[in-house]
Amino acid sequence: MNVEIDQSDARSVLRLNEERIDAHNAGELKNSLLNALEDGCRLLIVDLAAVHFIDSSGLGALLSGYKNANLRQARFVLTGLQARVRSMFELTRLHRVFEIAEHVGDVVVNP
Amino acid sequence: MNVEIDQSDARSVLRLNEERIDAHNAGELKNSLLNALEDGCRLLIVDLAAVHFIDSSGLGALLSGYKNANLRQARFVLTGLQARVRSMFELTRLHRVFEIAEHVGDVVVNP
Amino acid sequence: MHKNRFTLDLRVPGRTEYLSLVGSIAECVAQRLDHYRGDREALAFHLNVVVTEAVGNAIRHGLSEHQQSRVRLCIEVRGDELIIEVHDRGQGFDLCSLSEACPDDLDEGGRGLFLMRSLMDSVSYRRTRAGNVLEMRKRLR
Amino acid sequence: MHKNRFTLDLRVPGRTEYLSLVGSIAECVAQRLDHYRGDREALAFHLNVVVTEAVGNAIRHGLSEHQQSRVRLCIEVRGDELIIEVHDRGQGFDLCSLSEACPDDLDEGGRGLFLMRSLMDSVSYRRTRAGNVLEMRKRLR
Ligand SMILES: Nc1ncnc2c1ncn2[C@@H]1O[C@H](COP(=O)(O)OP(=O)(O)O)[C@@H](O)[C@H]1O
Ligand SMILES: Nc1ncnc2c1ncn2[C@@H]1O[C@H](COP(=O)(O)OP(=O)(O)O)[C@@H](O)[C@H]1O
Repeated sequence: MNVEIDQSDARSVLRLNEERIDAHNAGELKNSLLNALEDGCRLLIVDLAAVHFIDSSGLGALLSGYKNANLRQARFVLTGLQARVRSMFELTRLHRVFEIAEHVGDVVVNP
Repeated sequence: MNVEIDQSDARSVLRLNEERIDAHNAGELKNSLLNALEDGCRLLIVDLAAVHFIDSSGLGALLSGYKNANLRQARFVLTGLQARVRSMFELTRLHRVFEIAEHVGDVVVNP
Repeated sequence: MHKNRFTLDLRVPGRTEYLSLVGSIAECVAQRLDHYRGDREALAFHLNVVVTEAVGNAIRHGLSEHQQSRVRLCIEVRGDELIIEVHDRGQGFDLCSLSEACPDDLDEGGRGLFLMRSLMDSVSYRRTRAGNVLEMRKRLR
Repeated sequence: MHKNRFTLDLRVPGRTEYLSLVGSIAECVAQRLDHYRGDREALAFHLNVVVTEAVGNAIRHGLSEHQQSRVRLCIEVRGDELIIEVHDRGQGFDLCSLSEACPDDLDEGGRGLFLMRSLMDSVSYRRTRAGNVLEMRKRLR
């Protein structure tokens, strides 16, 4: 799994450089998210701008990150959803669960 | 087979509106070419600008048109070859057989 | 592509690295349904999703240790009906006992069949002597 | 996609309307060879060509009237070798008796095998009891 992490005091941005998230790499995504949260960040932004396709196991991996962030009282935000990816959140109603912003720059750090 | 014919006194232009020419539609292409030549045109320009892919049976259909044009002392010119299509002519050395021009407009009508 | 008939019968190893390939093959099929009047891009995406989910399940839940671990995928168009079959050789399961509702917001799993049911007109699962078959149908309008 | 192993086993009806589908499936395979260092676009195009030619021949020359008229295509990667097989059930032919040279300029046919030989490292054709197999190999560098 090709991820890029950009950490600062205020937030970590995890950029997913994969066109496709499915059962083949969802486990790795889950681990990457947990690692990023274990580093103690308060706000984790997961940027999906490169992702064209996500299946239910990819959504499950993101949910696992979201729940882990909640436990640690960290904020978990998704950005850069392409139309097909967004429609997967809508079909499964997970767009109501996640905090979703258009661009990384749109996420206000201390709201 | 989706072809568009634009006829004038000086020349006929047969525009092939198919992305792909293979054994499935090569027979139809051959017939379209023969029909155009039977209409008595002196110069037939076959514009391949829409074609992404051509196989050996497509090349064979064009050769059949070329030979038929020769018999009738008509000129037969190909235009609009995309890179992949051009490479098929080069692999089979047919670029030396056909008269090939870049655009329809490049074909000088009475050379 | 011929108006009313189409069949494709595909076998790939039962490993998740093949999911992207079977998904894109399903997209190829949709792109070639010349006579489909609806949104072909959307259909292609939806077939990618349901095939990925169904083949993913066959790999995760449906592989038997005794058999060569291959998954068989058939895609067929009959008249205006599209039929997708995914064959597995595992223990099988009872589709009717699964709720048709969307799983709870925080459940990590269980959205595969929900998606297949949402995007296709019908989903069924049957056990046969030769193995199990998940069948999904969709009317192409 | 896994570095050194890949297999796909596909059966489609023996009708020319399937050529574009098998060609684009071959392109999909090439696009997914993550470890190929060469020009993947060119490889995809060349696989589209050779698969179209080989399956086209199996349809034109290799269908038997007695058998269900399906064509089987296998694509396999073993180590750094790509192997494509096209199975037919027809009379077969003697590949060795065909000239390897490019056909005469004005011949309308006979360029299929020339293209397969030009774009792949080796092409062979064997008759087995279960039918005939055209095999093409290419080293992936
Ligand atoms: N091919 C199959 N063989 C056996 N069990 C299956 C199969 N497909 C699905 N199931 C069962 O149905 C359940 C729900 O499947 P699904 O909605 O795709 O969610 P998930 O796979 O994420 O659990 C699975 O957890 C599994 O128990
Ligand atoms: N699968 C096959 N079964 C029987 N004969 C074949 C097969 N493939 C090729 N041939 C024979 O080899 C010849 C050369 O094939 P090819 O170079 O592809 O050109 P074409 O198909 O245009 O004649 C064919 O004309 C045919 O006689």
